[in-house]
Amino acid sequence: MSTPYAAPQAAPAAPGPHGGVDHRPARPVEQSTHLGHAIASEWTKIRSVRSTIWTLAVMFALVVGIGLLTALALESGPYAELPVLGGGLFGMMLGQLAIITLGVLTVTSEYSTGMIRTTMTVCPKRTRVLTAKAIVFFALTFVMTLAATSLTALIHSAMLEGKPLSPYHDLNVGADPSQAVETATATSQQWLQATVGVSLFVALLGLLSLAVGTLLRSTPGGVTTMLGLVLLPFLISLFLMTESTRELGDALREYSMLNGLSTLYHMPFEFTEDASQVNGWPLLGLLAAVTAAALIAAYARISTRDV
Amino acid sequence: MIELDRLTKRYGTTVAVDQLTCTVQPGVVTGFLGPNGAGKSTTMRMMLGLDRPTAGDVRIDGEHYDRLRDPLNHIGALLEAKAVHPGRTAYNHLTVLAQSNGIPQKRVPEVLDLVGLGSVAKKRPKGFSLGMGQRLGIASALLGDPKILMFDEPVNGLDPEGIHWIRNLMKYLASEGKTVFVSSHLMSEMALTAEHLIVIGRGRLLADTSMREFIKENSRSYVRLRTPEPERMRDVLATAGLTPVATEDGALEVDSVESDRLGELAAEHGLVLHELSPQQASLEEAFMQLTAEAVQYHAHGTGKGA
Amino acid sequence: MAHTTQVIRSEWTKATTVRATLWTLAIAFLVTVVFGVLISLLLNNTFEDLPERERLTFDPVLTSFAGMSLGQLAMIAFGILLVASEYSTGMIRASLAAVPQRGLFMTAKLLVGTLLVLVVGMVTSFVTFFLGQAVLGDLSVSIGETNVLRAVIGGGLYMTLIAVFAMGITWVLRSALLAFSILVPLFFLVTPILASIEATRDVGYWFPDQAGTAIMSVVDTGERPYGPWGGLLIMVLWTVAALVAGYVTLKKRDA
Amino acid sequence: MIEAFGLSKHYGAKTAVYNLSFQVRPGIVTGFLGPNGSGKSTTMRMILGLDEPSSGTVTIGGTSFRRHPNAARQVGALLDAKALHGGRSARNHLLCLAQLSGIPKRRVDEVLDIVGLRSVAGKRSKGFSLGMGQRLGIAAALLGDPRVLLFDEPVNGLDPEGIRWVRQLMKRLAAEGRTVFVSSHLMSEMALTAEHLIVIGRGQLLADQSVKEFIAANSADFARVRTPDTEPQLREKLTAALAEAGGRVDPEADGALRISGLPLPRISDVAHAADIRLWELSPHQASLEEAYMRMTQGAVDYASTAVPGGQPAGPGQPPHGTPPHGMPPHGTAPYAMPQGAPFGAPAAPGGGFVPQPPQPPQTGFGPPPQGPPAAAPAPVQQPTSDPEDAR
Repeated sequence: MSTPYAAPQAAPAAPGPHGGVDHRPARPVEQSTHLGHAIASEWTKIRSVRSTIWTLAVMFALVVGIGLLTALALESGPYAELPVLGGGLFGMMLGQLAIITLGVLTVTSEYSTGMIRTTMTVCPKRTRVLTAKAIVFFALTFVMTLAATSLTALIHSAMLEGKPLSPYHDLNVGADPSQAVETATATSQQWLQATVGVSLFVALLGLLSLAVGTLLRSTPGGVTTMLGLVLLPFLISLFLMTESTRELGDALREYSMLNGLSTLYHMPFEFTEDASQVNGWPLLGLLAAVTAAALIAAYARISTRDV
Repeated sequence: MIELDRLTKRYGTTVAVDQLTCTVQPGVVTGFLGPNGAGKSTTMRMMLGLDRPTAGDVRIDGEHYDRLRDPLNHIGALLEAKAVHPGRTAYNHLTVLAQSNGIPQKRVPEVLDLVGLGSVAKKRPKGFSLGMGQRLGIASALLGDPKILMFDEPVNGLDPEGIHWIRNLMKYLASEGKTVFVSSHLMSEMALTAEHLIVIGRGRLLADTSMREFIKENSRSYVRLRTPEPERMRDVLATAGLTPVATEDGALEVDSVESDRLGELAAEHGLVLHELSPQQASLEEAFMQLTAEAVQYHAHGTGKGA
Repeated sequence: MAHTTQVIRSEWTKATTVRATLWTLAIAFLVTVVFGVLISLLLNNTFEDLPERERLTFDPVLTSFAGMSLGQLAMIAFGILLVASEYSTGMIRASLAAVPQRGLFMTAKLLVGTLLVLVVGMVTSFVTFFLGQAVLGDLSVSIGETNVLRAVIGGGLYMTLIAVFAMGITWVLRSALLAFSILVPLFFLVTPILASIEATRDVGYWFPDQAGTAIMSVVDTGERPYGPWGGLLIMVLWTVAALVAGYVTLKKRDA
Repeated sequence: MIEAFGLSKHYGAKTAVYNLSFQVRPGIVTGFLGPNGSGKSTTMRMILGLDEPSSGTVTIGGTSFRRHPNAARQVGALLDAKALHGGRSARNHLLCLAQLSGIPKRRVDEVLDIVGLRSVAGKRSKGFSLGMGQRLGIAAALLGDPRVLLFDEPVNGLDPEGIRWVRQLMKRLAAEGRTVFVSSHLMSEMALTAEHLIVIGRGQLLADQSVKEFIAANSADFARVRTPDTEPQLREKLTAALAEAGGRVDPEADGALRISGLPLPRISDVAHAADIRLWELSPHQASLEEAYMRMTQGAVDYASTAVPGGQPAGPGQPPHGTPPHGMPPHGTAPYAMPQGAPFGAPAAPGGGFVPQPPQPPQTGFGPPPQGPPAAAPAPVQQPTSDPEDAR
């Protein structure tokens, strides 16, 4: 070609330590891979990026920190204004935003960086990759939120249990705290919902975000959609207070994600007289169903669309 | 003209550019070479006032960059292809830059046509390929019709047609008396484009010389001979005090001699020549020689195991 | 000076040739007006149901501005995008190569950005006021009444300042994602919560958005330690501080 | 072995790739060339199962990519250097890919060594230069020790040392019996690396042949001859003698002659017979670039305006002086070769390369520069530039 004289460099470089085919390092040949490989891979992916660690740390700090502040504020009052473990809600309202962001980012960062092409060329079984992502993400966020909610619940129960119930909760009791007959306690059902229930709820919300991220492939798009999904029904319901629209407003409020979370803390938006009837599990089930539907759509999307 | 005077940049304890002193002259294409991590980009960024020198000075036509009023009329630079808002059309992108430097609006369609983007002027660069982005970058460098042009890896992403075009463009700009400063890793490209070379390694100046000199000094040059009577040729050469080396394909290679003299020798002795070609090493080879120990990320000589 | 006008003109083109920025302004306008009208409508219909205390302190002007709490998010988005897009796209290098005087560059961008949000903010404020009052019917006030004009102009200023504050913060953070994830929760969740919880109210009142809101109310509830102009001044101070920090970052750091 | 059969891809109404059939064989480096927008990337993506072909099939070792039980052990690919998360360290990036295909962890350090990134393995790739990113991408491609390798613009961003390394790496991989498929815009690199070429333009196959054949079919060789400077009349004499012998003689700027249509020994004989001494007689092969440019002219999407005073983009400008020796010679062929363009039809508006007559200078909005700086523009068409003729 054009540089015929480039003789010196035309000679191949000195053969390296491993010269040819035969010197390939002997190692067990694995014919095919399975989900376990993909899970290991996704675990490496998620833990090797600082933003994951930061986001989870922020979530943890928000939940526990705000939980502690709430407990301090509540402790100073004469009565137990909220269910004993209910104060965890405020931290988790913010904390869930971190999980949503993380859920969206887990998928969309692959698209925005181009990593997805590398991943898909290494493992063309796209559904397997998505499954592994979902499993790893769900497990990680569940464990992290469970740690945060449990710690918060312990703090609250230690600081607030035994406070007299507010007289407003029981009209028979006078204004004098000392006359209150009932003190605040947390039932085992309340414990279960405020820890495991809330953690499942938030981890599912994260999983939903992951599915939405897969569908939209855009970080701002995914986060905005999820924020809208979480906040808008409740906000809109506030504007539907007129007679004609009140029913719709109530339904929106009742089924809003914020109410789902709130109910698990035994503080549903619709005040009920009988606290024992408050049950967060149905709304959690609803979220699980929505998440499952979104995941199915995500599977369909990822396996048919060009990367 | 770009003058660097003991230009230095440190990031913490690492010295990216170390006391670099040199001048880029107008009228020729000056190539700027160095291995990865040699400090080329940092140097170019300091020239444009994007990074601040830790010490030393760089002047554009005698002025500090940030003293230039309308700098695009003095110096145009292509630093990276996609320094563009993906949502702003190519036309508007150039308009923004033109307005900031008081360049007439009609110049915008002119440069767009010049780089071959006229047909996509109203499209948003979101969908541009790397090559198109590069062309847009080149268009913005040419916008102010500056006397000094700086290109960092201009052929990146361009297709062969584009590569050919930018090569001729740079030569033309230099022939118009402009200062053209080009960095590239592609030695074969550089060899076709640049006349003068500035080579740095580990932030220091390694060479500031003409292309010809550079190749001559850093590699072997020889003449290749081919003749039906190689034995007699050897004798003739030996008598003249020259030692030819035979190559596998039957040619003779003679070091450190001009082809002119060999032609005369052959004619004198009535020798028929089937080839008499002066050979020079490639720029790549010369560059390798010079920068051998200034390379940072040394790959292993083998792709084995692979 | 000719040079300055050139740079301003260039920044003007920059701001007006990207759809995202224009959209955020349009959204700020729409959201504020629509929500303001809706809430006014709602209150007009349910006024009789309100508790006595709330009826007595009813502020028709502030009510018509209710949509601003959402609309301001779009204004913040505008401020962030205007600045952060320079960094995320790499355009900052082209810009600084064209205008190496960084102070001038920032000033021009700031002027253009401020002008745009001021105009949109004022228009939004007046439109939402008049539409809101129209809907409020008997409860409405006219622009001529005491403090009302001040509140309406204040609404425009508030929207302007919140966007400029966001610009300043973004010059420091140099990333849209960072700026969004700090400013949006801050103004959408943290300060409203702080200002509505008894224990933290005194702290919450000193945040820029909470302080700035004071200018938009006609009825002084006496809860705050400063008056309407005092509140606006606090917000201006925050904004100036953010801009100074932004300028120092721009000046000091390599692009 | 990669086999494409009748491969097509449409995006809406736009056809990116049309009815493409080819084979990439093991044991040699196969270059994949084409102008921007010719469908190279789309083809690569279809080979790798990232895009689904609209019709046709493409298989690797007889199986379509997405059906491979463990694709990474079969196929390694470098698509673009920065297709990775910037916040992850190089080692972790490779580790997660290794785990995904069940490759032992120590292989990660092996490939890091091979590409020379061991020392920065723990650093986040965000701070990597393009060249380092490229090395990391190559490391990922080598991870599974695959039999088939695809590289898209592998030398992008690499420094000269890295370029040379990649070149040798690819040759070695091919020598080991692997299938190596490389796309690149850098003709000089390709000429040094590839043995076989697949050229596409506007989504269709233009050529599938060895580099040697490709150059031979698409360009002309010539000889460069210099006579003693001291005796100018010898030059005239030689010109006449060679013309008589059937050669085509063009003067070069430094006083040398460019002769096409005669083999070197014949030139030597003619000179000898005419009693002319030669100071230089060098063979010049046309470059791959030149051959490529002639073949693909019709298929270029974003053609630049002619360089002012220079020539329309295309090979064949007279040198501005003595070119450094041994650079790809300035082709004898002008650009607007009708037969060079497989898509003879006039280019679509906004698209295709349209042969352009020399244009008035266009840079600068001041007074137009005085005339072209270099030699007069070459005629747009030269009758003798037919490749067969020149041979």
